[in-house]
Amino acid sequence: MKQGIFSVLENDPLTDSVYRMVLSGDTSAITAPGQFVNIRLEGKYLRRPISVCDVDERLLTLVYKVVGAGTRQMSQLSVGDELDVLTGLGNGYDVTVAGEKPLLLGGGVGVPPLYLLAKKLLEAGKKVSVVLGFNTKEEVFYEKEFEALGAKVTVTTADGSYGTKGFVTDALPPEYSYFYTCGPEPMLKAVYRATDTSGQFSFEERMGCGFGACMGCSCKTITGYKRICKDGPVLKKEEIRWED
Amino acid sequence: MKQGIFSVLENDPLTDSVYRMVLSGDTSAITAPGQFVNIRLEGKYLRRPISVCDVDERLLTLVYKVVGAGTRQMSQLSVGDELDVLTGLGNGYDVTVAGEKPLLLGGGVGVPPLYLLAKKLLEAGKKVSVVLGFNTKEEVFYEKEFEALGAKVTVTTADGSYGTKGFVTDALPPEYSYFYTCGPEPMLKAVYRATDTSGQFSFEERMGCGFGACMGCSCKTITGYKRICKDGPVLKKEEIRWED
Amino acid sequence: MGRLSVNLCGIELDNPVIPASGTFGFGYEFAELYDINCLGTFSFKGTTKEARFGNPTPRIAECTAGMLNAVGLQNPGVDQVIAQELPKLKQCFQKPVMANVSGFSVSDYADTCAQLDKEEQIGWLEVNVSCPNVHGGGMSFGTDPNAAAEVVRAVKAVTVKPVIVKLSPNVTDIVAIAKACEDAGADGISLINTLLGMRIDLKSRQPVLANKMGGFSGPAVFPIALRMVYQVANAVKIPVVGMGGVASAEDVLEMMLAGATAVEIGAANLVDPFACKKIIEDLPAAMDKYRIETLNSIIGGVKHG
Amino acid sequence: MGRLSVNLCGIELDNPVIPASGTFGFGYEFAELYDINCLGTFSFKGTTKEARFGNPTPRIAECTAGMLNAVGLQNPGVDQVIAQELPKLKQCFQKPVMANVSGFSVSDYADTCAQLDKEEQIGWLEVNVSCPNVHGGGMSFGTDPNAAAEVVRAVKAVTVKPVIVKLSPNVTDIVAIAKACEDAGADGISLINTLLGMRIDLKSRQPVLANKMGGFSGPAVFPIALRMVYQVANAVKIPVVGMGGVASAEDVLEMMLAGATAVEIGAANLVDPFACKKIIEDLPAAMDKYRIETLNSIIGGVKHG
Repeated sequence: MKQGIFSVLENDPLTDSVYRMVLSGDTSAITAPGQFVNIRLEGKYLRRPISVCDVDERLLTLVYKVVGAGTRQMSQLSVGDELDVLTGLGNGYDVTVAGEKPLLLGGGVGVPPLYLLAKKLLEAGKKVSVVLGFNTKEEVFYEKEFEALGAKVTVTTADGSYGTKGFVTDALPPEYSYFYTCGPEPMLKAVYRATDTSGQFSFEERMGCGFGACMGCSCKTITGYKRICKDGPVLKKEEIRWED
Repeated sequence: MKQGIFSVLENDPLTDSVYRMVLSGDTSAITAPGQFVNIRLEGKYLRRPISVCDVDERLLTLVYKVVGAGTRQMSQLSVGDELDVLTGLGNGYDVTVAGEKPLLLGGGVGVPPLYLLAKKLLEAGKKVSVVLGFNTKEEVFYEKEFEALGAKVTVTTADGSYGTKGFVTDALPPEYSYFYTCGPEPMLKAVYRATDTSGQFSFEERMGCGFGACMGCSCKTITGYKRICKDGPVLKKEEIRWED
Repeated sequence: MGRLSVNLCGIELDNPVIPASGTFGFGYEFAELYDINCLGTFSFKGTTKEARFGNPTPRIAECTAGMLNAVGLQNPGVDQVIAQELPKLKQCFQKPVMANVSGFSVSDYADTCAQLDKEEQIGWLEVNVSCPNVHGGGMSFGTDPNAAAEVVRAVKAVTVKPVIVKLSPNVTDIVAIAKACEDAGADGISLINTLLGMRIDLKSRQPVLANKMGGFSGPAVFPIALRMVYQVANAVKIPVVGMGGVASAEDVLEMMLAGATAVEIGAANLVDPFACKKIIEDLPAAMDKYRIETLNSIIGGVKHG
Repeated sequence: MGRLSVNLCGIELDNPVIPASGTFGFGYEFAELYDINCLGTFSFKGTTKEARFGNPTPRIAECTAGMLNAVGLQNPGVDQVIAQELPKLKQCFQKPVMANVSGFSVSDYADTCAQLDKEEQIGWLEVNVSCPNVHGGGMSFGTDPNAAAEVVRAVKAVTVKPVIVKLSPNVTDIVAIAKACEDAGADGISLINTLLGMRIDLKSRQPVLANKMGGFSGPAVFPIALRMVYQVANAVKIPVVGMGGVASAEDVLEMMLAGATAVEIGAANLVDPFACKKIIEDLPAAMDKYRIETLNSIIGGVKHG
């Protein structure tokens, strides 16, 4: 983990409520796809955790959805504004167990962290399939970006207005070596039931600190209590214990 | 009273700790010298009351001293920044009773409201004498500005490093028709004792609202309880009751 | 009944927004700024049997997201309020107003309330047993269920208008006090009054307030206020008026979900004199956003997991 | 004795800055970021006799200038703390640490404290009779002077190290509780624990916290905390550890003027992991600004008008 000041290079809408922000600063603490950053916003007490969509030596890309006052405030930031950001939070996805044909399943605002993951897997020579699920055509984002990486991309919409009608679980490829997923909890549960390989799930929870100090985001797993922010947000399929 | 958005046109230091800010906005509620404005600052709960130094149809000039976190924040505002300001607060000085040779006595940060007062009295054809008191040479400001208006200006410094050594009461002219004063309370008390005409005193007090609603800044006078923010800040010599 | 209207102890309010006592004077300062008849009602400056100057100054201290006040019930006394303030108020406010009353003895409360009860402009009597800024009275009645109940019984015996008891948050068990007031005949409960707080000036090393301690209000106290409104509303059958740090239409909605029939707004008036007007204007859009048809329908509507 | 040093119950601290229990884990997360030996000490995660998961999530809610938490004393239990956490802590922290203990019965408190008292790494026992987030224990001991005193007596009977009792602000008369603890043999008082608060989510119309209510902390509570520290420090002879919303070196000075011998810092660690380090570094300049020679000299130094 590092604390750093980042400046906003871009901050533009991808859909009605989803924005893409590019920040410049010290990204050296970010070591794995699926990690997140925690952003301090003027006038807000708690930081806002946002998953890393992409990163290089200098630039950090975040794709976030406006869901409340904090993310609305983020969406109003201008180029040149500075942000206090904690980087390198969370365990992230383990890419070493992907096998040859990993499957990535993202729903809505769970799509962004899969981008850096797809990139890393493709760099490692894997054959990557991605299924991106949205409610409706207007909400679709990042289909082209995944394709440009070289992944095989399927889009599903719940209302059938674009791509395959249904949920991500309605578009599973016949064969995959392993899976990675991120999205709302009902989707994660559906993926848990619909998949027949092992895989990794990224979870969301209201956090206090984001770095393991406050126990605000604990959950129970097969292997004991875990802090979503520090021991997660990625849990392996085998350790998940669903609370009804 | 009006609430308006003002933008910063200038904000520059006059001394180590005294700044001059020129704001542009709707100044129509400001009707008398000695009134004040109440400024909302980002992250501060209560507004900051600042006396009006000068005003015209469009521009408002404030001269303020950095004494705490709020005024420090004001001093860091940049040209183009916008402020939420309540204008036209307080009774202000009554210029109709000045006689022909009014005397203006200002101490330190009590100097600014006398500027607009001097201007109004000179416009009305009065012969205006001004005594400005400071601790030391480095703290002196606005001597030239009062002279440029056409007032007869005497400066005193407590340590004698500039002008007359001593306090404003050590430099009273032999003759004056009436007086107006603003400054720290010990100075006001000294002026009260040293003067032999009637006069008007501008008082300072910690305020809640600044417009008479909260009774936060009440004082006792010969003529009953007064709210410094609404019935003051200017009180006539005859109504003052000093709390020891 | 309009979309925003609620019924407070038998009197319909056009909307639930009520400027709180001590932040709205007797209404004139605000009537110069906007037509205050847009308000549900307002609670006028705390009135006592005799005139009071209150505490020495400084009476105000800045805090993070709030302020301390130690005004100490400055008011012209009930006779003057009736003779001078109510006729003046009639010129700018035509709705029933809420009379806020404090006292230093049970008979003080009863006498003052009996006088105000006869005034036709007055709709409700808000009995303040919770002022933290006066000694030997005020809050001491509001920290003990028996003392609070005694005040309520004495006031109810000499009045016909609805009596709303304003409670202090500076207690271990606010529910016990609210219930004691209900049992004693109170028609409503309003809460919270200010929390007792303090600041020290680092330069002078003295308390900022001449009175040392004062009442803390502002957005900082909202979560504490909301919790107490929720607890009390779930324990009594009489209407609850919620207050404490409310500064937006969303805050009003949250207070009403917690159980408030109406909502008082205090400190916000002091930093933005148009606060109540703006909140009333913002309510319909906020209701649309959260799919609320009528305010009346959401009172106490918080879902229990 | 250094310029920043103070003596807390017979143990000298290099400075009065103490991360508060529940915001600093067992120190490792922060030891990855900076050398935590710069701290006066820290109070480790509240420990109970048995392991606890705590409350369901969400456990955290955002507020203006603060937050609610309803963690509910998640901890591995005292045996694990001694077997696993203390040896790990030894690697990164060489000063005496403050052990924070909670319980659900008087004997719980005594048993857990007796075990921890034997560990040489531990300098003080901070007995938490004020957790608002657990039922049938915690805060119920801290809202009644007799119950609090009973816990203190039981702990003192089985321990030799200084016992500091952490008090709840959710009471009518915190002075009475502090005095009862002093009379029962407590060596120090720490206050305030969190204020009970609540938030409701307007979209779901449910409490934000799964536990409905939670403990409110952050800069919003500072004036309330300062007032209580002042009241308690003026009523007891034992040292007082002040906490509640402290977020800067100036806040530390204000707490010490009010009567605090040392100052705990809680929520600030969660929003800025370097908060305590920065505050320690900022103290000398803040002392210069306010002409403070040594921190020890200003404890309780507020002037009385």
